Amino acid sequence: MGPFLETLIGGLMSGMLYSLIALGFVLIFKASGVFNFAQGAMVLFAALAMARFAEWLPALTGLDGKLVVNALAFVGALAVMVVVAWLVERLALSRLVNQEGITLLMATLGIAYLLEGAGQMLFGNDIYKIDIGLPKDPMFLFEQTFEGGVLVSKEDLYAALIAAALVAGLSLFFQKTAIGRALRAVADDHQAAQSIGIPLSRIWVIVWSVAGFVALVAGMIWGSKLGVQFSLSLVALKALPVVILGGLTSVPGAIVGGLLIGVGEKLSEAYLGPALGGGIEYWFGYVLVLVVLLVRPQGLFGEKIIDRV
Amino acid sequence: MKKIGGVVLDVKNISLAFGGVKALTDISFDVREHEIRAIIGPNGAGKSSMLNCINGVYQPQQGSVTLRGKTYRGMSPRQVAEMGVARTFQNLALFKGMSVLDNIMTGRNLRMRRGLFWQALHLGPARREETEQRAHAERIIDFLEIQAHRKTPVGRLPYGLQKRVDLGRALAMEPSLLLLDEPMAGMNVEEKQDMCRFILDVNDEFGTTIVLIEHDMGVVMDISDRVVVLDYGRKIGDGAPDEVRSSEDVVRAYLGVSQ
Amino acid sequence: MFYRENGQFKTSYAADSQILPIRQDRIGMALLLGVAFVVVPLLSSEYLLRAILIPFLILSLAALGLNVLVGYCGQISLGSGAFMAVGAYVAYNCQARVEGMPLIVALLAGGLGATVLGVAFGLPSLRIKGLYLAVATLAAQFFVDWACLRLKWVTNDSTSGSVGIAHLDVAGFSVESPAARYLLCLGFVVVFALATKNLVRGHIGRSWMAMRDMDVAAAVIGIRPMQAKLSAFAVSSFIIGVAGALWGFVHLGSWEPAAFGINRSFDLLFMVIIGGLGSISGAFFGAAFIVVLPLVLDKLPYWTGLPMDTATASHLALMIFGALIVFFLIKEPHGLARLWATAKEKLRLWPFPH
Amino acid sequence: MKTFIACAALAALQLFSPVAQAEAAKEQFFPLLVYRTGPYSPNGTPWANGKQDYIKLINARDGGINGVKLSYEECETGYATDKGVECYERLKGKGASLFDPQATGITFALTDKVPGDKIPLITLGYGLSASADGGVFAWNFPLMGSYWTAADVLIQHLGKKEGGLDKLKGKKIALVYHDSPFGKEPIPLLDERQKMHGFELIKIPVTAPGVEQKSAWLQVRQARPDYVLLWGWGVMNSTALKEAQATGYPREKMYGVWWSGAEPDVKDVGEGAKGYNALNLNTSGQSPKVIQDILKYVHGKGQGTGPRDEVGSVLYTRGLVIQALAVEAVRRAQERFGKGKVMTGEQVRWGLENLALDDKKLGSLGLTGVIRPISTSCTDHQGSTWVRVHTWDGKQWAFSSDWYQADEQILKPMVKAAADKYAGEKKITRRTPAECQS
Repeated sequence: MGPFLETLIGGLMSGMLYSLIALGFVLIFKASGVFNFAQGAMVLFAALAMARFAEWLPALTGLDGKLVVNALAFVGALAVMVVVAWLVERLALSRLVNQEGITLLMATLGIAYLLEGAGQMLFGNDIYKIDIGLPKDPMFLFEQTFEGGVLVSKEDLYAALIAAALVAGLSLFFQKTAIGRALRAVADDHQAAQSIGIPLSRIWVIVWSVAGFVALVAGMIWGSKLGVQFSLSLVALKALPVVILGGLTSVPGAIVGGLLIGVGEKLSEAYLGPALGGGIEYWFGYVLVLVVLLVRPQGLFGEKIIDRV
Repeated sequence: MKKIGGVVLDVKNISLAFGGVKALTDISFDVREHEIRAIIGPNGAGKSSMLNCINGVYQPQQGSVTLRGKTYRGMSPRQVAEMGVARTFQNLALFKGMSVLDNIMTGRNLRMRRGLFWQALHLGPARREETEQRAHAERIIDFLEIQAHRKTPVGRLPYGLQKRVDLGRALAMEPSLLLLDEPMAGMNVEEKQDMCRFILDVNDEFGTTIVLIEHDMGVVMDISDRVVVLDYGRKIGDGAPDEVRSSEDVVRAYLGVSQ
Repeated sequence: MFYRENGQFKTSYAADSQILPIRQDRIGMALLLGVAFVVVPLLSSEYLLRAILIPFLILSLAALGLNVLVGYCGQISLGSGAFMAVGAYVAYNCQARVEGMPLIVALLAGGLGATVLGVAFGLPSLRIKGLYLAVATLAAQFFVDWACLRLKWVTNDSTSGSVGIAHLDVAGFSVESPAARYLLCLGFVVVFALATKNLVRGHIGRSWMAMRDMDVAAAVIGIRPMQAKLSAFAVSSFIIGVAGALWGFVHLGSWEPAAFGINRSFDLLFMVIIGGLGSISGAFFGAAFIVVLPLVLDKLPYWTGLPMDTATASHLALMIFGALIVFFLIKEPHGLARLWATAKEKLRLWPFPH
Repeated sequence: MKTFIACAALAALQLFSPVAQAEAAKEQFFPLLVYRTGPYSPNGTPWANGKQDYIKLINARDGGINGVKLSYEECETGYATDKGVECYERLKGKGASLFDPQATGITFALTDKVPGDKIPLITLGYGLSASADGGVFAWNFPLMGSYWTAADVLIQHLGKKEGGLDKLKGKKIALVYHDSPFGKEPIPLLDERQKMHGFELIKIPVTAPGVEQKSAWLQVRQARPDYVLLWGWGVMNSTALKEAQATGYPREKMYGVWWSGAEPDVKDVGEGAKGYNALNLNTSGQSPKVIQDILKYVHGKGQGTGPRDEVGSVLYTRGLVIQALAVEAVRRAQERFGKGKVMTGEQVRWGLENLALDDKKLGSLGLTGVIRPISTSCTDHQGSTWVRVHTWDGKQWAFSSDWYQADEQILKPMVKAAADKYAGEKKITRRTPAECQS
């Protein structure tokens, strides 16, 4: 029982992070119909920016105090991501309107390479540290109930809480605020959006900035867990099945999908893994998605597709 | 004057719904050999859905379709096609990436049987088959007077011609029953006249039975033998053009609106 | 001026439907093949053959296969790397376990192996469409990566999980020398390119394109979605599988699953899209672009003359690579093949455009 | 568009013309396959810098080898096999006389190519364990140690801690390994040792590059092994340490291979990695003479490849040692084939097969204490493995054991068997002593 709970909780917590990254995908897809493979590169880029700013700031300004420095570094990195968003819209998206989905997807892969190269060139390609003071040591619950107790990594717990808060915040933002509704309007119908007098280009810049923000938070969390270096860009691959499982266009889908896959892969690894020789969480998410899609081709929360002729 | 034969297609109590939305409610009508049967009605009356039920694209929840004595519900489009039903589409459903010739050749696919192997070699049987079917496709191209555009990708053709190719693709199947979904939508007068001519020719040269959805009342009244009127997925009129024209409901529901 | 079709009239449908209707094109193709088969092996350096031409040929073959699926049948696949891997490992097992298995047979067997997997992962395409399918195909990618590492019999119980092959020979002739390896690949490429061309201009090809352009209409005409899609998956993965086998046998000689990772899949998709969806020549243009460009970019420090350390150079290369991809997708979404076609159109009228 | 094509064409010319300036100018050319980018760059970079700095040192301090200047060119592989092959083909054409692929995958691919090209491969401390057998692997040189010797030494060390190998009976040892040929290599030897000593070996694979290890470490926590052997590279190592901390596994009980015990692996874990142990083939720190010379002759003149404080770090020194051995092989070859000449691949191989670095020689190279004496032969391409365990105290690495040596009794037969299997598959016939002299 103890081990099971541990795995379950561990899964939920990593799942929350998947949801966070998945959210980035969903936002962009809803608003611009682009399936953004660059999300992972954005995570790397943002994390690198923040880590390095946090390193440079004290050196340049003589500031100290972890909170201040981190806060400033965060803001700085956010600014960078907004610029990135603007450039992406200016240089790529605006020139690719109403291209095939696959073309757009490939374009974002190109953007991904661009960001990975630029990121490492500007900020270096060593391992860097983001220290937002997440506690590293675990805590143990129900030690009297189970022997050894149920281990919960405090770091993951806080990380999951941050992620959850952000996810909740963004969902609210999209449901309640005017700009949020506007963004949804674009998602549903571009003409409609323009008719309410919102220039598409600005919408896209905003959405990509929001995605950049999500990437930054994700990067910050993963960065403080793993250290900031190239491999961060690979976490996007973990989020892909989440997006699809939830159904490309659904924010709740991203959340539920994330948790499902997080828990699923950890449990499968722990209980099926040994039998199959281990390492199965590498593909579990994708195979799960494949199976679900066979039953619901539009994912769990996606809109049903009807062919009209 | 051509002679109308017995019933070929008999549609009984068809009901179709998407989720909660009712597209068709309890529709019944029949089509006779050689006749031109028009289906009219305002937008969203369920005309296209009706055709989709006939050729197996949609599966109606209730009712049945009887084609030449064979009753079916939930047959695959392929099976219907094999029974000699062809169809054109309201909002052009041509294969944009392909040339006019290829589009029409797809209409012959049902008749082409050579497998991957021979195809890959493109020798002997495969080659022979290709040329035979090509000859047939060419006849249709001549009939529709689009020889000049054989090799052009359909995407580049003017709208009117695309409609013709759409018809050509259907004719290539040598259908005994041809479903036309607004073949003249968005055409200018000359184009419409051409299209009418083709439809009539098909009808009496090849003896093809035709079911036709059309908005232009003038055309409908001129060329169709009998008319079904749909409104909000229900049948509100059925009969010869003049009867229909004079029917209260129809006038209220449809003609009144449009004229 | 010299590129004209005046006076070349087609008197039979057969003549009209041949692959290269214009005489000048036929001559050009003949010359090209002549150079490829005779001049190149004689003149080019070992580096050119081993490090550029052989990878180029093999990857064009793979791209050709992927183009059947993506370009002609409109089914996006991100799992090509997996199909290459299966091809390579099946071929390897045939060679390692069956005494005296001829090389060509082993390679083709690799293709068949990939076909089986391809059809299996093609089945979902009957229900799943577009991006959903694309991500679903990643399941193949990751699962195969894993299986090749994990299942001992796949690697014939090699302790490290890496496999290699003994020296190659075809019907007694050794294909060890770069030139021989090159010719082997070239042979495969030419044969498959021709076969594919024949398929796509026949009714099977038309059924693929019909599915791609308007699947409902295709069904109404009587094309079986299942048959069309699965045949596309089968043909595509067969070719990709053979390419994978060649990659392992002829190019690497010894490999581990990482050689067929997800980046390989992405690269192939790039080749197909930048080269031109739904065109045979596109596969070659695309492969050339993706294979040669990075090598060219590696040379940046030299011919910019700027002193640049390796890291900066390769980061810059990566950036330019990405930028160029975006650039091409913007400038010519239909790919280099279309660029080439339009160039020919112009040439056809030159110098009298009216 | 046009301009792009123009550039491409221009570059193509550059590209397709095989350059051979190396031989032309009387220089010994060293190709350097490196990865300064990608997931493994934090570890690849100091390694590459060490190699380059040593070449610069030899030129600056000694004016080359008996007057033969050393030249080099780097090629970025990004740890990818196909890129590595391309680099090999490219640099081969420039008169390369030996390669250090710096990656297990690339080593496998090149192992098939080098016999044809007659260029030796140095794979110091990595590559194919079986390739220590020079009779079959005529061109591979896993100098100083392979993964088998590493695993062997680790078990010896654990035995010592327990007070005798027999005490390992009934103990649980978990192997957390990089799921690739690199990570799988040690398994056969560990299985062997397991049979001998009756401990329980738990194998836990981690998918490359190793950023996802939560479930791996939950398994560790549930299995509660007495020791964890860490067989990682790059980001996998630091992640493993962090997950160990997050799941409360004591770092003192973790032992890494010599590729899992460098600064980049523990740097950003800091205190969290305190007590973690790993093998090390060489010293770290700036005290050795050779390091001092580099600081003086290379960094002192602003010629340094990397940052000054990186000099002498574990992987930097490893790179330096590899390059030093390469240089010595050339020097040895010159003694036979003519001083002051540029050596070919075959001649360098002879040098590698006749290395005899005793304490005196090492002293003259300033390598005293950095490595133990090493001598190779035509049949033994490895020389004996001398290795120590060092421990991270939260700030730096410090040696925590005496020198170990791998147990030949166990290794010899395994190497022989594996080599013969390989020879069988590849249809290779063992070299006769006669061939050794050529």
